[in-house]
Amino acid sequence: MSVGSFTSLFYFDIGAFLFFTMAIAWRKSLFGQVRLLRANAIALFLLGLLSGIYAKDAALIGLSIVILLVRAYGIPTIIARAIPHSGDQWESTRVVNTTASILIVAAITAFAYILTEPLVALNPTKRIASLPVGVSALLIAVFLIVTRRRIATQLIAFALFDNAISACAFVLTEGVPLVVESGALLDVLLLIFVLVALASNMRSQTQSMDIAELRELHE
Amino acid sequence: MISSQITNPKAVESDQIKKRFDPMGRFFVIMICTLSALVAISATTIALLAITRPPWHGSTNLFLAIYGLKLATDPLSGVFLLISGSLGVMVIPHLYGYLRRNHLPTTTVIAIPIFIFTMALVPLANSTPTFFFFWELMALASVPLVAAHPNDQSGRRATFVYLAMTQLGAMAILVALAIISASHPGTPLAGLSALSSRDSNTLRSLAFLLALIGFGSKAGIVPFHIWLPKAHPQAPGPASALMSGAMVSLGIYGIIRFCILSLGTGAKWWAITLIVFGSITAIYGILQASVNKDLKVLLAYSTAENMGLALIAIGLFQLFRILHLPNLAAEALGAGVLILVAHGLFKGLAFLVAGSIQSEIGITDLDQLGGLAKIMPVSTVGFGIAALSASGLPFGSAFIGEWLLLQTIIHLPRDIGSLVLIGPIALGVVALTAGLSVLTMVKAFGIGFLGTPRSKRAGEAHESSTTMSTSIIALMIANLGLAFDPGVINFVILHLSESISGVYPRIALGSRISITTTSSAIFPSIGAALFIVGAIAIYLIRRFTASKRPQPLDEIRWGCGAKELTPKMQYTATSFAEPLERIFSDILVPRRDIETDAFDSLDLIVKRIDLRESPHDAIETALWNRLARALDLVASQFRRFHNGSLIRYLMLGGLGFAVVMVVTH
Amino acid sequence: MSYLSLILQITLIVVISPLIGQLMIKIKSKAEGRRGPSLLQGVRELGKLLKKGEINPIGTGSAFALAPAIYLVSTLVLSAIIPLIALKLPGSSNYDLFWVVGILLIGTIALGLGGLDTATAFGGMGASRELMVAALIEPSILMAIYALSIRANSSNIFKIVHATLSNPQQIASPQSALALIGLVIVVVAEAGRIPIDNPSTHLELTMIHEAMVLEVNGPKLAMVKLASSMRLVILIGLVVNLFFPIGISYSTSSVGSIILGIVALVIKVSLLAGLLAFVEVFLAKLRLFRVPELLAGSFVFGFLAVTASYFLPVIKA
Amino acid sequence: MTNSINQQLHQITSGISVIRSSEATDSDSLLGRVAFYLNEGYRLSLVCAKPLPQTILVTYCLVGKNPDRRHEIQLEVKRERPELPSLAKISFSASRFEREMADLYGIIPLNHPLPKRLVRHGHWPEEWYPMISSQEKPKFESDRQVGYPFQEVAGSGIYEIPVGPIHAGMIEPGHFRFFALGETVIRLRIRLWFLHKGLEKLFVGKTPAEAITLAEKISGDTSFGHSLAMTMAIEDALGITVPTRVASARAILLEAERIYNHIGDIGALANDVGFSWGNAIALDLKEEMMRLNSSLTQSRLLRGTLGVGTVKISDHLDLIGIDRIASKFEELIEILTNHSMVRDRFHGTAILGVAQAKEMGCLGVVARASGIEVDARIDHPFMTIGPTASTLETGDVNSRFLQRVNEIRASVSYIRELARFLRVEEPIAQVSTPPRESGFSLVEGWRGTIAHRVEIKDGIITNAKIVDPSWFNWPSLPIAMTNTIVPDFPLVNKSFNLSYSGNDL
Repeated sequence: MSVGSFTSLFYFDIGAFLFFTMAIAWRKSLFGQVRLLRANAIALFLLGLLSGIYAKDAALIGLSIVILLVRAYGIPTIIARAIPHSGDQWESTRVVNTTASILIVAAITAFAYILTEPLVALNPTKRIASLPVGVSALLIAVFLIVTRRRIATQLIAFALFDNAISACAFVLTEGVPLVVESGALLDVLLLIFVLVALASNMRSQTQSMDIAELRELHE
Repeated sequence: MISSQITNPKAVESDQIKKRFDPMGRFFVIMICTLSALVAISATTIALLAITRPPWHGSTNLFLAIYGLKLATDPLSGVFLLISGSLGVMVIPHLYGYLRRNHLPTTTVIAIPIFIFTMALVPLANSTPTFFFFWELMALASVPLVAAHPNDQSGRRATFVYLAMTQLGAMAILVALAIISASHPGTPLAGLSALSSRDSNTLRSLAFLLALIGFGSKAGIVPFHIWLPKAHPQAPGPASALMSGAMVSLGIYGIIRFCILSLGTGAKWWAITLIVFGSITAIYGILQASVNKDLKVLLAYSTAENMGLALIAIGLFQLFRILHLPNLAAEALGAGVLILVAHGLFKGLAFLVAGSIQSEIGITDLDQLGGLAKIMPVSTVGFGIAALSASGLPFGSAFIGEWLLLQTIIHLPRDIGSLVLIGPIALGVVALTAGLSVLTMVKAFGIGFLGTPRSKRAGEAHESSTTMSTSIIALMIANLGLAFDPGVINFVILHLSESISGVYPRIALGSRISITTTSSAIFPSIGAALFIVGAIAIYLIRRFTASKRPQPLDEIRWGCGAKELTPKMQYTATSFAEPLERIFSDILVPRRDIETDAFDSLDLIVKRIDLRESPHDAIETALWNRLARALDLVASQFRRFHNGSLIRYLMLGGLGFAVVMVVTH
Repeated sequence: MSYLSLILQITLIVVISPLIGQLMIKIKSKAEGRRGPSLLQGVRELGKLLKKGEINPIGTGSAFALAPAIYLVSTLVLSAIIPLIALKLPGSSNYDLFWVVGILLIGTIALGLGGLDTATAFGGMGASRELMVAALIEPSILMAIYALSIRANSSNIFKIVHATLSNPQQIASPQSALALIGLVIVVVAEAGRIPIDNPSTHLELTMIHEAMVLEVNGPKLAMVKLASSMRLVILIGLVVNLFFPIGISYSTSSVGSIILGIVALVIKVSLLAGLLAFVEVFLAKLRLFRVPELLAGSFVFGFLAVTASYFLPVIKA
Repeated sequence: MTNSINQQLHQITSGISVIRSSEATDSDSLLGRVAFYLNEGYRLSLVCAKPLPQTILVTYCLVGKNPDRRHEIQLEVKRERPELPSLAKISFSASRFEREMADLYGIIPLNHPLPKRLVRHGHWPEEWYPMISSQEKPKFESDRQVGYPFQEVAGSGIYEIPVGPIHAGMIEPGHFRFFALGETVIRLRIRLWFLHKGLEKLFVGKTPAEAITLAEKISGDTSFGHSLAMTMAIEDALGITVPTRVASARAILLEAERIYNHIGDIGALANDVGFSWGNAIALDLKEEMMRLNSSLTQSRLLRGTLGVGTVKISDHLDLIGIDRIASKFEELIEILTNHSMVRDRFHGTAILGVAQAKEMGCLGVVARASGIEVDARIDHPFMTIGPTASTLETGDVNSRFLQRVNEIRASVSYIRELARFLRVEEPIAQVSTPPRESGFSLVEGWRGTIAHRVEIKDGIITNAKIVDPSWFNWPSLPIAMTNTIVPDFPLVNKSFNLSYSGNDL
């Protein structure tokens, strides 16, 4: 694989990664969000795979396959369980409305460029140039955690946050040490289990997780 | 002399009758107009000389005992003198017609020539005291223009707000000037440039901010814009035209002269501050314009929008100077100047038409106008051209300036780091502004001039007098001239840019406008020619096929089977604004109140519904009213020290001025 | 020869646009399991309208009378100033993309003013909605132009297409992809297709474009209908040539290359139009106040395209 | 005057009985009597008038559920000065019946808060009342334009959108006047009754068989519902009890009508949000259902099947066909409910609150979508088994859509249950109680509860009153539209899908 085509593919893939992240901020259907999370994780997997093939690093390829299994299959499947299958599967209420969310996401991206400028300037390689994309995915995930009310979306945002960290790692280095990565994975899994338990607990206590839903009506 | 804010129709009616029978003396009006014309013509002449000839300066000790009166010309002052002078010349016939038809307080009428005179002197001032003297004089001369309806509550309030903002601005300018001249006593303004960079940065930054506030309040920069929508509906049409087209631009002159040239290159954040304020002003101004339904208020907000755009251009100019990109800087300055020149022409035209409507109908509320196209054809075409220009569309005079601004933005160099983000952000602002101004102008033109009259008085109106139409036609020609051949002011851009940046901009202005290094070009005449060819083709086809069709019929409009459509069934200006109010509700914070008188508790059998929609300025409500209340609280402690008289305020201002002068000397 | 190709280009657009419009209807019908009208139905309808006598609604003025003509002329002008079949047309060095957008808006405005001039609720309502969409599209469309012009260092539309053609690898970049998505949304909105507007509805209260022209009849309606379908074809043609200018004629000197340009354009436009129609089947119309969400989305795509163009290094293969 | 209340038990079908009672009262105690029954949980389902030589006899039909109770209050007003006290204070629906009677019979409701004309056309002569005058038809001046006095919304910036009576779509005449501010509807006013057919008068003088056929034309899409209601009213008057087999066949056909209309509505809802694919599927299904109807009754619209005490139905009920339709229908619903754009248009649009719906006396799908349990199949049954009851709470377009979905599902399983009664062999219909002067019936048509009341003398109908559920539901549409946006109106209107023809008799 030539440098040019590797970089081009790498950019595309990380662009797709960012696209799916942003689309989660847009989408209202919770199952749709989970699907986007899967797509996001697949983009992450491809990021690792590409780097692995380019660097001819078998460990990296192996790591990306682990990512595919855990992040694209495992975690989304668990999160999907937290969504009430019979009740409301839509995220109608948001602290920030959709249009504003979209524009804020754009602002976050711009901010990520400013934030990472000194880092990129330190080592201006072509791959590092896409660091802002990873950082903006990170910030978007934080934004989602802060502004979303549904537990499921918060879980998704959390998983997204984790994916973004990995993406940044792929951009910055040739891949993270396997141990660190697996440790992080376990952490996240643990947390998600806790949150799922919390969510189902909450659901049983209060029938509706989204009481303020009626406010949307006069829009 | 009727303001749109008067709600009692009977009062309006009797006022109308009184106005018709109580015109001002012919001799007096002729005298005033001649005087104004003389001032305007000489201002224009001096402007042309100032731009093309080498700088001139002179001084006299006649007026100000301490420093003497110092005057000078350079291309920058020439540009602004040209804007006010040429607009003044074109406005005079309308002024004559307006004064012949409407009764105004004598002070207001006398203030007009003085106002034009002082506007001409401000850019000519060559020392800080001289400048401040003329600036204050201009501010004071403009107050009686706003106070044209002293008996009306909203008129008094407008005058008060205008006076307050003017004096607030003047105070800020005073301190800024004091700081500037303290470090360089006696230096002429034209020579101040780049001298100040050795001064302390904190002090310079303070001076920059104060000057920005002071001049920004004159230019209607948000949040200091609140006087614009209040003062303009009060002032007579021609005076509004001058205030909006020329005086407001002098605020930008002040920013260029002091914030950029006198204070030296400055820090990057200065430039960013200018761009941010410009962006906020442009978007907030056009948003308010798009939701307001009074024609003059709408135009006033649109003035703020245009000043915001000009400020963006000036901010880019400053930024490029700091980044040592003289060519781009020259382009940005050229864009800013073109925006200001075009704004003077189209806003002057729009306000003159609004003045004609004010004079002939007495209402400027769009929801009570309509159908003027059939009864006021000249004014309608005039407003159409003004609206086309204000929308920033091809074939309008503002397009060139906005296009140059966009070109400046998209040719940002790649190697300036995160600053490059200014490009997409500024472009987004300019684009949103352009889009909304299209909507605003279509609303103003479509609701106000097309369709059928929404009120009896609008239906009974006539075209304004020939003299008034003369001004409108002159400005129409000027606008079209600038739109199709901006080459007429090419020399302005060239001289200005050479005198400020020392380089010629790469803009080639002519009937073909291009940026020489980038192969971006537009050619309005070719576009117009294509339109004409297309129109002829369609006309010919229609003529050719007409014989094959049945004769055209006149039929009533589609009313879904109902026989008549009433004027209430046409769209209103408030309605046009409503979707935007919804979309931008976070910024505009709309207020609506529905009162229902129902027979039962569930509103099933309703006897009466009343809706009250109150457009308001969210910034005014949130910021200034709160500030005013807080001040009021403080002021109540000191109430016995002053009685609110104008003279005492001015005396205080003068005292402060004298103190600062003595201290800094 | 270059004037001939200009005339060819305009004629081509006039001729194919009713067919393309009908093709979209046909594809939609087929996808829904209906047979759909013949491809020539659009032409027949235009012919029928042209034969009809005009009805002048009482109370309307010259704005109403002129609006359809200005709309059509602006569209004809559009078809003369963008590179559809050839890279060199008379005056092509003056055709800036911002200018093109302005011409597009002039047509919209003319129709909006015509709607307001009818002094009916529908005319005004349609005008208000159309202009609201137009005003909110403006940032997206200019941002997409910005992204494209960085590539060519010029906003001249012919130069942009030329730059793409001479360096096709640039297309395969995230910034191009983002700009493309943004522009496609813009095209859908500008042409009044689902999910923004439903061109096939007859419910006067939900219409945008059709409400504006409710009073327009006879030959004038033919003008509006023709111009609307031309605008769709022009916009689609513009997008395909900005991103996939394959087949466009480099010069206007050879007849063969012009014919190739024509064939390529027809194929490309039919494909994209067909794709749009097919996707439409699975979409519903957005609630009016959700439209800004979509347009904000397209703005963000343009914004990201611009930032990506600045920050991602240029890749040269 | 003292009220003497007669009470009796009556059988509709073998095994199903109702308690009916009646009383006569005077204008002083009318308000009190009606208020008493309303407090008892009855609702006003029908008010009719009958001109007699000296007086006009006004009958208020109140119905209660659990058990099925029907009570009639009768009041005589003088021919020369017809007046009665308005019940507007206690019943919104009464206020509208009063306006109708004022227009058609000239009975003046005293103290009515809104005594505007309702049914009356602007060009009818002043003193001419179509239901009363025995004189010749007056000459109508077709050119006389009398605008309907809509209550305007005051305030600057409001504009009016006049829509109808001629619409772009092929629907019946109705004028909608929107008082709007931009896209927001401040108030909607509806003017219906553009085509007064004089239908109630047409029934007079008909034989029962003719009346049943005529009733099919009351509202084309409710052919079976209305003719069943007419049949049952006649049977009620004649004291006829029908066997369970006939009743179950009737119930099946009623559900068949419900299914094809609801499917059509669901498709139309999809179409109104621009989702034409959904509509295409629904139209396909509707066609299939109508063919099934045709195989059952020789009529796609289920016409010509009913007679007094009988019903004509094919022996073979195609349950497999119904199952096929049901499974295809589930696929359609899967598509529609998972489509985020469709969901966005439906969800939260035009909410009809429970309190308002209740006060207006809403019926059928509209009422049940707003959480009101009202269903004649359960409250006033004519079949021993009823369908599963279901209501939703929100009252928006989405719940009216889902309510239709749920009802189709319930109908399908109800038909399966009913099918076994078809094979029950029983004697033919018989006269079980002595014939009376009047008959009254309540039938849950697909829109809601249809009420018919007939009077029969010597085998000839002497008076008829028809109340389509749309009569009660029309006023709720403007209430739901308040503060909704203008472009959502077609969708909202379709979610109510009220009958013009059934309303404008």
